[in-house]
Amino acid sequence: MEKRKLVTIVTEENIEHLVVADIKRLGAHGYTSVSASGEGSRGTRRGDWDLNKNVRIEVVCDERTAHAIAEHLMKSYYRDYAMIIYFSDVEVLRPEKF
Amino acid sequence: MEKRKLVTIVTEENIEHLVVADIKRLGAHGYTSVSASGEGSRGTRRGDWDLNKNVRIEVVCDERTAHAIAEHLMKSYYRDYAMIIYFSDVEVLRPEKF
Amino acid sequence: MEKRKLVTIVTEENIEHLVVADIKRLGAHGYTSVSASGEGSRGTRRGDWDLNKNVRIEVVCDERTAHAIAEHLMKSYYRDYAMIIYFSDVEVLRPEKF
Amino acid sequence: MVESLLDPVVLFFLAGLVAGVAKSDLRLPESIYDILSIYLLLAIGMKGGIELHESPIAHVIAPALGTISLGVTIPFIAYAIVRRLGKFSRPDAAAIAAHYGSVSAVTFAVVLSFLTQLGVAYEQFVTVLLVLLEIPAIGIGMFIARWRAGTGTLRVRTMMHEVFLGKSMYLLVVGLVVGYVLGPHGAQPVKLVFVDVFRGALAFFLLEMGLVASNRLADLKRVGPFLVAFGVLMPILSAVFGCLIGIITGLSVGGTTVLATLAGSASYIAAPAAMRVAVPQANPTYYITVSLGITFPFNLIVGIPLYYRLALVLHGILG
Amino acid sequence: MVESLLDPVVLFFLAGLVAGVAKSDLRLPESIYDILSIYLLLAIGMKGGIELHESPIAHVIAPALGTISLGVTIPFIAYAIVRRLGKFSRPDAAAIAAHYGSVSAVTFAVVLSFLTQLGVAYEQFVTVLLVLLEIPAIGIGMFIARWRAGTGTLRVRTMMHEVFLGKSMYLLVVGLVVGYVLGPHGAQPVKLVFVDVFRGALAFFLLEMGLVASNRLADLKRVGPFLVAFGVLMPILSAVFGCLIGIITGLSVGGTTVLATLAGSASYIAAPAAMRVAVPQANPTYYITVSLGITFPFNLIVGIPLYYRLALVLHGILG
Amino acid sequence: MVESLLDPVVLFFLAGLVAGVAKSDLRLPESIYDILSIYLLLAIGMKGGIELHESPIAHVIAPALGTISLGVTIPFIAYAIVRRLGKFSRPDAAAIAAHYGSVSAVTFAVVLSFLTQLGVAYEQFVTVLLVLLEIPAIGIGMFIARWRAGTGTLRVRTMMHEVFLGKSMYLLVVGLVVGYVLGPHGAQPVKLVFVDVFRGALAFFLLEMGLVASNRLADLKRVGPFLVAFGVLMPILSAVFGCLIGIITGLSVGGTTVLATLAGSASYIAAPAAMRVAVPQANPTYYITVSLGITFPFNLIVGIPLYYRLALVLHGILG
Ligand SMILES: Nc1ncnc2c1ncn2[C@@H]1O[C@H](COP(=O)(O)O)[C@@H](O)[C@H]1O
Ligand SMILES: Nc1ncnc2c1ncn2[C@@H]1O[C@H](COP(=O)(O)O)[C@@H](O)[C@H]1O
Ligand SMILES: Nc1ncnc2c1ncn2[C@@H]1O[C@H](COP(=O)(O)O)[C@@H](O)[C@H]1O
Ligand code: NA
Ligand code: NA
Ligand code: NA
Repeated sequence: MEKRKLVTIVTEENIEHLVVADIKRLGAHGYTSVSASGEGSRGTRRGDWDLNKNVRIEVVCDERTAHAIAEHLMKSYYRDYAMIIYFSDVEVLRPEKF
Repeated sequence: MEKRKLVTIVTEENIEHLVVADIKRLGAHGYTSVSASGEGSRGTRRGDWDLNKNVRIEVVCDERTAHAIAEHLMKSYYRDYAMIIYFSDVEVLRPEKF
Repeated sequence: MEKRKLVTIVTEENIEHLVVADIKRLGAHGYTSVSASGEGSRGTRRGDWDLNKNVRIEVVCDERTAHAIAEHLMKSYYRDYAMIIYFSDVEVLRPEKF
Repeated sequence: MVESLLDPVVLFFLAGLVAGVAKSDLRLPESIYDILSIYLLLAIGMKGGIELHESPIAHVIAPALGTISLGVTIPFIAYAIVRRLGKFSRPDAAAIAAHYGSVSAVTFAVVLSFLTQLGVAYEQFVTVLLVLLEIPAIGIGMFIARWRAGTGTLRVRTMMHEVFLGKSMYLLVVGLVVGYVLGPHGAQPVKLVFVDVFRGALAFFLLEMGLVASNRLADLKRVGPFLVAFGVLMPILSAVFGCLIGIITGLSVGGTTVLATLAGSASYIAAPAAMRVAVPQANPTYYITVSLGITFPFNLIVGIPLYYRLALVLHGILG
Repeated sequence: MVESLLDPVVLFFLAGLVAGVAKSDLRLPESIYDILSIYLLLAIGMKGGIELHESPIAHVIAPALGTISLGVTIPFIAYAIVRRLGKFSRPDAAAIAAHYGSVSAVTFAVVLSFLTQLGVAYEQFVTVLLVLLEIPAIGIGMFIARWRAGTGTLRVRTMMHEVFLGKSMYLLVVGLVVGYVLGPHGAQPVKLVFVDVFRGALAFFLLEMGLVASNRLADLKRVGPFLVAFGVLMPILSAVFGCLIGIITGLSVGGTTVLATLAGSASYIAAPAAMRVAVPQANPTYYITVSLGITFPFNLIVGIPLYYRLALVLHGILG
Repeated sequence: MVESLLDPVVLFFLAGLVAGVAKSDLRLPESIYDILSIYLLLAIGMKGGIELHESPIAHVIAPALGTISLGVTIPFIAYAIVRRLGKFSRPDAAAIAAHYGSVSAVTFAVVLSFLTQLGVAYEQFVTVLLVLLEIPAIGIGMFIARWRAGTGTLRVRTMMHEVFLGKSMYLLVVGLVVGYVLGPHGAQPVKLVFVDVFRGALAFFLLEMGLVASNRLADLKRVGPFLVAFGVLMPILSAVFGCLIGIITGLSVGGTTVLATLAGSASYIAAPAAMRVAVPQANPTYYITVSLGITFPFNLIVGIPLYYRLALVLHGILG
């Protein structure tokens, strides 16, 4: 089993399409997204209304891509949008896939 | 990048408001929650009906807060509610946030 | 706190019942599942239609069970179904449960 | 019983029940459950409010007081039975008692549909009785739990909050107030959605409830024979009380049938949600299985026609 | 064709198709798809059941046998064409064959709406034919897959389960039985929701299906020219068979049009779900793209009016 | 004001508002919001399209030009007020300006319901005005943001995409086109769902919107007194412009009331979504709180009856 990085992004659903496009452009081979709600420094996002929904996006990729994604998202969205990013270590069975 | 703990809690949706209030009181700066279903020692929770829904709550925080949360939740809910808690290591870019 | 493995599986919702049955048969004591959408080598799965939904399944278990699950799922579904599996390390408070 | 089986609403329930028993992994998406349950509570309240608009308030006083007395009495009786005869723990007994003191709004809707089908009239203020019977029992269940089971973790404010601002109570009351303010004329523009569509939506919902209830049946062996019997006999006992109170407070045969059904029904939305938080030590498998897996189907299929006959007979004797 | 374009149901489908082509990231929430698809299947069944109530059962026998023979024959023909002419793998050919033997309930609903709009009568038991045609083809598809492709992983019991208790079959049958038991009179209280609302809900659903189908169009180049041609010609071939069987078994022009449309339609709910589990080696891009991306829109826009003319002409010659 | 409080639609909104204020954790599932918002936009478009079918196109030209001139002017005025008097940053002022130039389709639906209730006629092409007023303001908001705030990150193509293919614009236009093609006769089969059910569904949606709006009230102190005043006075100012343009371009009292309401309404679906992407530096708390938390309730409860009187009076003086 080989090591990869798992990048988890929680952000506003209305920019999901932008974030996903960025992720793919930066070299990720896939992503998984689920609807979420939550609370952070930008207030409560209960998901009960269009502009109030969060999305939780996960990307399994190599370390280099993980950093590229985080850097780009930070630069592009952190200031203006509700967003958090965190990394963890995962192991995968088909390293060529990620 | 700095290290933090990710606390993941899967429990009954009907106590989500109590658990979230506890989490915030114990010092977490945010949380993310998604609807879930599942199965454990307390039977199948298929999410098809009010009292049958699970919720999966994630908190990124420092180790101390993580332990405080886990201890409190264990003491308050483990005996009577469907609930699991697990911890993992994550890295974050803006440590001051968590 | 004791160490366990967290196995995360993202696959097609229409085989969720098969995968869950396998997981339980192989010794896991529980699982948690959430609806998801995503993109991978098998194209975009937007979740807007029966055969187009993903599910994200999480299992906390011991290392041995984790490997048994991964091996079995790989053998049975990887070729024909959209599926990824990855592992991470987690800590749990009630090791007897997992 | 035969007449109830020809009600579309009951047929759909049976279809769901059979589906669930035949193959437990068929499931409707949770959004259907969510939307229909909210719609039905609002619509039940609204229909009641519109009817209340035309009803002289004075008439409601005696039945209302009678209903409240039912709501206060039944939980204590149920508690005593489950605790003494059934030997269940105090929290379990208290939680079950709250369910049988409270009501099922869907069962209420089905009895109205049943009476309408038979052409039997009932008082226009019955929805008020539904609301009055929902609240006290849950409060009393919490009170018993506190008093007898010493579950001191929950503060009174939180408890009140759970009772009075719980989803189902809130939606019923919103509907009732809006319907009352508008009256039949003012409600005309929304009548199609909140009144005419109602029975079809109820039928659809009961398909889902049949599935949900059938999943509960798997737990029947876990709850044991005492609770199974309780789930059938307690409703009958409560319905007898309901009939008597109905007749004493001057309700018609239709109104008496409704009150008997309310008394005999067990909550499976408001009470479980409140009890889960207020009496965490109580095992939810017990109260959910018995109220949703036994009493709910029993009332729909057997109970309602039975209570109607009971009301007829007792009215003949006492009325 | 012009008449079909003025059917609101078809217009909404086109609107969805255009939206999808113009901008593929517009999407309706999955809850709309889930709720409407369940509602439509129930309502199609129910309408059929209510009509069946009034229909002498004897009349249904010949058409039913004819329909079953279609359901048994078409998959073998489709298999042979895709395998021999198209040179597709055995699992792919078997899976595609199951789709074309089976039916699309929504296409069925659209042909009924089309005939109603034109004022053409059809037999009251056509929904029975829908149910009869849905089942065997999927079973035969599984059988071919097993026999020719040696996909031995799935046990027979699981296969039967997928076929007979799959969501769409189950909902159709529940609706049919409930409608039949109730009949027109008993179904009165739920008629508004299950009958009157139907066409509006169908229109709404087709907006969503247009979006879903348009997303499939992106895969057209992946499936190649053979399957594209197959997606248009196979329905026409099957519809000709359907017409002949309809006339032979004594159906009216309307009923013949319905049977032709059923024969010509390809499943995109039941068959894909069953084939995905039963014949995992088959590439779903092939069968989903061809049935949902090509045949479904073709039938809605061009096929149905065409089959109606065909039925008219053949009835003139043979009837 | 009293008349608006007896509209079921407004009553449900108040019920939601009160629920939200009393207990902010009651929430309806997001699927209700999703489904109803999509349905309402389609139905608003469709009703407009059906009516337009019967309307001589020539009549729409003057009011359409007048409406576009409103759509172009109001954002600049709103920008100047928020920027100069309110001292807000350029991106904030540009984003708020876009909201007040654009429209709220639900407020539009409520004014039509209000006029229908009073029996006041209005021109059949008013939905065209809704569509015309939705687009330019958002474009102009983006333009101001670019020009004054130098937010150069977004490409023009993406901006156009957000404006013209945004969910709400797209659904309105689909409804309008389908309704127009079908006309009253062709739309008959779907009229029940898209026309008759509309007001009930709108009432249900407004319960949800009341809850959502009440959650915005928590942010009132964060936006400060200037924006609170702006949220009440800007709609009145715009409504006066709307009245004048309505009278000048020959609209009836009813049509003038509709145009005044459109001018006075602020977008809370299309504009926030577009501004969030196009002007990320603008603080969404400001524009969402003021448009959804203040202007929306104000218009529903006070504004619409006020604009109607205004239209009556100005028609008396100028008409
Ligand atoms: N400490 C945290 N742990 C987990 N999720 C968080 C945390 N902080 C923020 N979030 C999530 O990230 C979203 C955006 O965060 P923020 O930008 O801080 O408002 C929130 O709505 C939450 O869903
Ligand atoms: N081993 C496990 N792995 C993942 N999720 C689990 C596991 N055990 C329990 N869960 C989740 O936690 C919920 C409560 O667990 P329990 O208290 O064991 O019934 C279940 O409904 C599952 O969603
Ligand atoms: N690199 C990745 N990171 C996160 N999720 C992925 C990744 N690749 C695939 N997935 C998810 O796994 C599903 C199946 O993947 P695949 O078999 O590659 O199509 C996709 O639909 C995604 O939801
Ligand atoms: Na009761
Ligand atoms: Na076919
Ligand atoms: Na405006």
